[in-house]
Amino acid sequence: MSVQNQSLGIKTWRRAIILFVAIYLLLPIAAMLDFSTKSLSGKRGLSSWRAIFQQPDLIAAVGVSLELAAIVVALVFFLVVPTVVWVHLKLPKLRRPIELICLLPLAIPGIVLVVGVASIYRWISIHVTESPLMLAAVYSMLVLPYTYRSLSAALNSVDIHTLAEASRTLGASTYRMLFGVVFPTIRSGVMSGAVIAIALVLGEYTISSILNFSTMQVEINLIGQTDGFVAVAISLASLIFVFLLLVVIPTTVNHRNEVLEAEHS
Amino acid sequence: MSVQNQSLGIKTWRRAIILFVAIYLLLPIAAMLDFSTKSLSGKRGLSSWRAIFQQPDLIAAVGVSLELAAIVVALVFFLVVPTVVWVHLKLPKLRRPIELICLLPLAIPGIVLVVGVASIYRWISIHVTESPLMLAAVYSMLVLPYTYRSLSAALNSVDIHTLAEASRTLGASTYRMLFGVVFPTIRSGVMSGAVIAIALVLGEYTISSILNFSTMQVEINLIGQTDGFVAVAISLASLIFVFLLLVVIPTTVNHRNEVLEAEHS
Amino acid sequence: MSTNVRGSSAAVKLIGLEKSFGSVKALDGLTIEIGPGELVALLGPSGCGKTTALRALAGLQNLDHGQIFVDEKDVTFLAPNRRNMGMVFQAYSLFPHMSALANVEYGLTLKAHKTSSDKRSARGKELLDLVGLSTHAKHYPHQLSGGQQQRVALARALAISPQVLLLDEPLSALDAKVRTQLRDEIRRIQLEVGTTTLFVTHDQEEALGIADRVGVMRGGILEQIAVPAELYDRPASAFVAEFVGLTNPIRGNVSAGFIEILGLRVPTLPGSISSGTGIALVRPESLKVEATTEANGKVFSASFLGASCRLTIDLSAGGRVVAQVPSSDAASLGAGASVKVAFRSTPVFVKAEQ
Amino acid sequence: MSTNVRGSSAAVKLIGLEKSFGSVKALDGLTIEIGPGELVALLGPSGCGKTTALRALAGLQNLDHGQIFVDEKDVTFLAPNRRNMGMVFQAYSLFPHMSALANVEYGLTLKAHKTSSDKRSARGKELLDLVGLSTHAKHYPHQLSGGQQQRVALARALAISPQVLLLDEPLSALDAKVRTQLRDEIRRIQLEVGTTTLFVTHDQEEALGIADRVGVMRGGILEQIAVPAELYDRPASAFVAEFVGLTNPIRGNVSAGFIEILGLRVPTLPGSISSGTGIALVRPESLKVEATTEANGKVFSASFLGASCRLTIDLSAGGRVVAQVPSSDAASLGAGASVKVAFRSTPVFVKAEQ
Repeated sequence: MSVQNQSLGIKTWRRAIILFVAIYLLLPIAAMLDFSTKSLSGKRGLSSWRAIFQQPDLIAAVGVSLELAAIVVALVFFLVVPTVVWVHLKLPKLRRPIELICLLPLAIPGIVLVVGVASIYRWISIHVTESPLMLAAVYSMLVLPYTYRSLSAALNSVDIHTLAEASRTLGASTYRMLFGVVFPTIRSGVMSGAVIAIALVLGEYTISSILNFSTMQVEINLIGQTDGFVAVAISLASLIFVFLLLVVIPTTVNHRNEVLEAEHS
Repeated sequence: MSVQNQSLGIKTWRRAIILFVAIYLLLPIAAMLDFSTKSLSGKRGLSSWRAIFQQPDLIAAVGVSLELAAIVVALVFFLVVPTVVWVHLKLPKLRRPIELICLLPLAIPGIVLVVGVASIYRWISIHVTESPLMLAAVYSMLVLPYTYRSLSAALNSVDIHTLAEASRTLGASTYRMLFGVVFPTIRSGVMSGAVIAIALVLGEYTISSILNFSTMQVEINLIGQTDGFVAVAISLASLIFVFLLLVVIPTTVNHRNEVLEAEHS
Repeated sequence: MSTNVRGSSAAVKLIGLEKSFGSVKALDGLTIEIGPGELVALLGPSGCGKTTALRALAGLQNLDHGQIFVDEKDVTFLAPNRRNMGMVFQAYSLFPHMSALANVEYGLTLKAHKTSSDKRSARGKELLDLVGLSTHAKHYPHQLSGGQQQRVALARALAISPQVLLLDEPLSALDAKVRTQLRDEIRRIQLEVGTTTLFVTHDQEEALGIADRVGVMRGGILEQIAVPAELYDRPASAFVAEFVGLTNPIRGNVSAGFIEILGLRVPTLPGSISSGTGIALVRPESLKVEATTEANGKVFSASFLGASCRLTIDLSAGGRVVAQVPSSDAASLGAGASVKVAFRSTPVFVKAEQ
Repeated sequence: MSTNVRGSSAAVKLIGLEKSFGSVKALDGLTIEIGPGELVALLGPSGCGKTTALRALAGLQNLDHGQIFVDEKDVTFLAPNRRNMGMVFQAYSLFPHMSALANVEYGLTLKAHKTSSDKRSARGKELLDLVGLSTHAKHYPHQLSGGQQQRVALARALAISPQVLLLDEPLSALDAKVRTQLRDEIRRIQLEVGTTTLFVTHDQEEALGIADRVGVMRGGILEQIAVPAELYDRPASAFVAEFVGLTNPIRGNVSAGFIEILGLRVPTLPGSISSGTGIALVRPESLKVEATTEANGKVFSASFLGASCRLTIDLSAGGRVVAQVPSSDAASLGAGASVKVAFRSTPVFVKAEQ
């Protein structure tokens, strides 16, 4: 309860926590690194890492996963963002229902969704298209809760309604209001929504596996069943990739924004 | 922007949205119900539903899943709740680091986690224990972000620090403060955290499948590969179960609280 | 002050405004005229329709009936971005991704008020100067205090040289001390710039302190509109008397335009009841308090207000009244003192007993 | 009032309190004595240490040095649940899962104040009655307004018959009108119950209006502690003069305990500078304003405050002053009027020029 106790204990605790996080995060990664540089013969080397690039199926699968991620992000930008903004601005009474819809996919286990409606998807893939577009549609539904949350958080952290009205009274057309005030204000939310969407798409396994799409995670698991060393190397590589995506990109984007704003002022 | 436009358009929109939600939710469920009451011979009947209870493997798997859910909920109650409360009350400066740790599992795709550290788990399962306890440990890590969020939301929606101090100045011991004021205040958050944990454990497929645990979802998928009709029936049953869990239990609990509180006053 | 900050002064007429939300009448035939350069405050409890009226004038609120004229031009159906009105909101209306200066210049970058880059920059700096924030031009909203943000919002609203300035409870989110300072500042700037202004508030002290005229609203209509002193001294209804300033309810017999209270015959204001027993609504400063042996009351507590002192007095006849006396007279009137309470014979409003 | 609500009145001594947070000294040797039944307000800007002092008295804050006595008993190292002090927090301190009555009774269910169920219920109702909420006993906190919640919090704090009542900015989260009402109510209840009270606030109006004595804090020390009128009329430092009430800074020559301002020789207060050019800190109500042809200023704006009127006057010699005059004298002093500003010759505090 007392601040003195806090200030006495806090340094010790902070160090303990940082140590714990470091072990929690780095131990498995170190183990993975160690494992992936071994081979069956017991010799150390980068052969497993080199083998990544000798897997044509994997390269193709990474391509599919990136394609999927791009499509999902595009859907987020062109469908989710305008819808959420429009609901916040014009139909505030619909915010609760829309929020519920967007959070539904969280409540339904992926496997139930897939097994239950797999027949419909199979029908589509046979009669309409076999392209990843179909999987992208499923994914865009699955990422909805996360993208919605980050957009909604960005919209709630400012009084978007008042900002919109302020720009209207100052003479802005609807177009200038949206592109000059609303979108720039929630840019960070849009970015983090997109980043989460990419991370989720690149990490998803269950649905693509059951629907027989050869995505990155499906390939990693396949390879893992034949060559554990290469599979661990790939896992580590994708972990690093996702880490870069989650940490480096947002930082860079924020930095760029600040530079832009500094120039503007 | 104008309230008049809103009130004019809102009813139409509300109806459209409700209709859309109904179709979105009910169409696949209706399709599943339709499909599960058919059989290969084309005749309608509850044979697929009856078959659920004739699958000894499935019954066992449901038992395993429920056992897992119980262990995970116990871990949430006895480890996560006290930790989060204690950090909120005593070490507010550690809230950000703890929050980051609790959200980490969100950032790491399950498959990466499993493939990467599978060797450790396999070693444990061979040399230490093969019981679901091990899987429960992994799950409790995976549900951490969700349980943490709902607890944290409950703690943030009240000024828990002031409530604690108020009860102290009124003469409460630490024990009375925790059990008389703090825990009752965040009860709804603890409950929803537990419910989410159960839903996630019952719905999880990837990790249990790869680690060769025979949980409910793994069995459903297995059965789905041999008998689609039964699999869909089971999916529907588990969907209904999860729905009951997410909607009915919280409502009942809240109702009971109100009755208790009314009696108290 | 330099004359180049002076804006235009338009006359505003709101005629018979009506607006319902569901079954609630927010505006029920509101008519107000505001003269060129005048500052009118609309005062009332929440839900009285004052904000709806302001938003209707801004074009942010459609009406069911009624007309709005600015300098004889009917703007009732004009879009908000074509009305040339500057508006200051309750709080947090600055664009968070723009610096203070960029916020102020924003209106001038738009078609409606398109200005060359040089002039725009000069105008922006001039207005930041006017609100005393020329050193904060490059700060972002999150780097400014609440009071500073509202100053920038005021500068932004004035930058487009609006015909009418609209202030929607601009002080309600601020601290007591900042609120008083900024209120005086807003009045200073409004007088210097000369823009016709509508100020909406639920705080009677704020309304009386800033406005040329104050309109008291209730249930979508105007109960009374008058200069502050008249509203305070000659309220037209019990609602106005009780909403504006403090009153002591004192019971007495009413007849022929007078009421008998505290042993005096006091004239009643128009609108009061004309006979029977009534409740006179007496201002604390209308009561005279003397320390004397012929006491009719005893001081329960004394509250120091600076220039004056507020005494809570238990009357021997029963009941409690609050009197406000100059601090210089209050030295002998501490808690427990026996006092005689009398009345300065100013007209009072008398309402019926419930 | 019924005597059964009267609680105990303890004398409180805080002696040489010291407390640092990192390199910041929150308390730097604070010493205050509070008499039995007295209400002392601690006033100061945020960060002055006033809240730290209150929390130290409550036992919620450990100290680096210093001692705390309640009725001659050293409580410095007593846990907060053994101090028998009732505390009202800034806001939202009611237990959300309990009704108003259950909140009030809470302290009496605990070991420290264990009371039989019947007595507890009677005491709870008595205290809800005292704060005027007997009809809201079964309401939950979320069903109560901010002002009602703070009343319940007050009842809860008083239920345990505390030796000392601690009020930590209990009004700061409330609306202006509710704030004034509840302030008067708190004072009324405190006088009736007679509990020794420490009230912490950053609002000088609140402190002056409620307290027997007001202590002004700055940087962890007490600048001055005095009854409200003395603090206001005879500030011991420029900080106190400027923090408590409004002042006009007027430049003049100082010599031999006098300063020349507005053509008058005015006595200076102890602590003022004794020679050279200084800035007199003049209260608005110490200025006399007359409409006359021998004018030395012109009214820029007039702000109606009810009983009085605040005039902003541009002096012909340059500069702007604010004067406060009774509303009855202000009719002829509207904006634009030529006026003569003079000074009631009360002593002023004079600070050095920067």
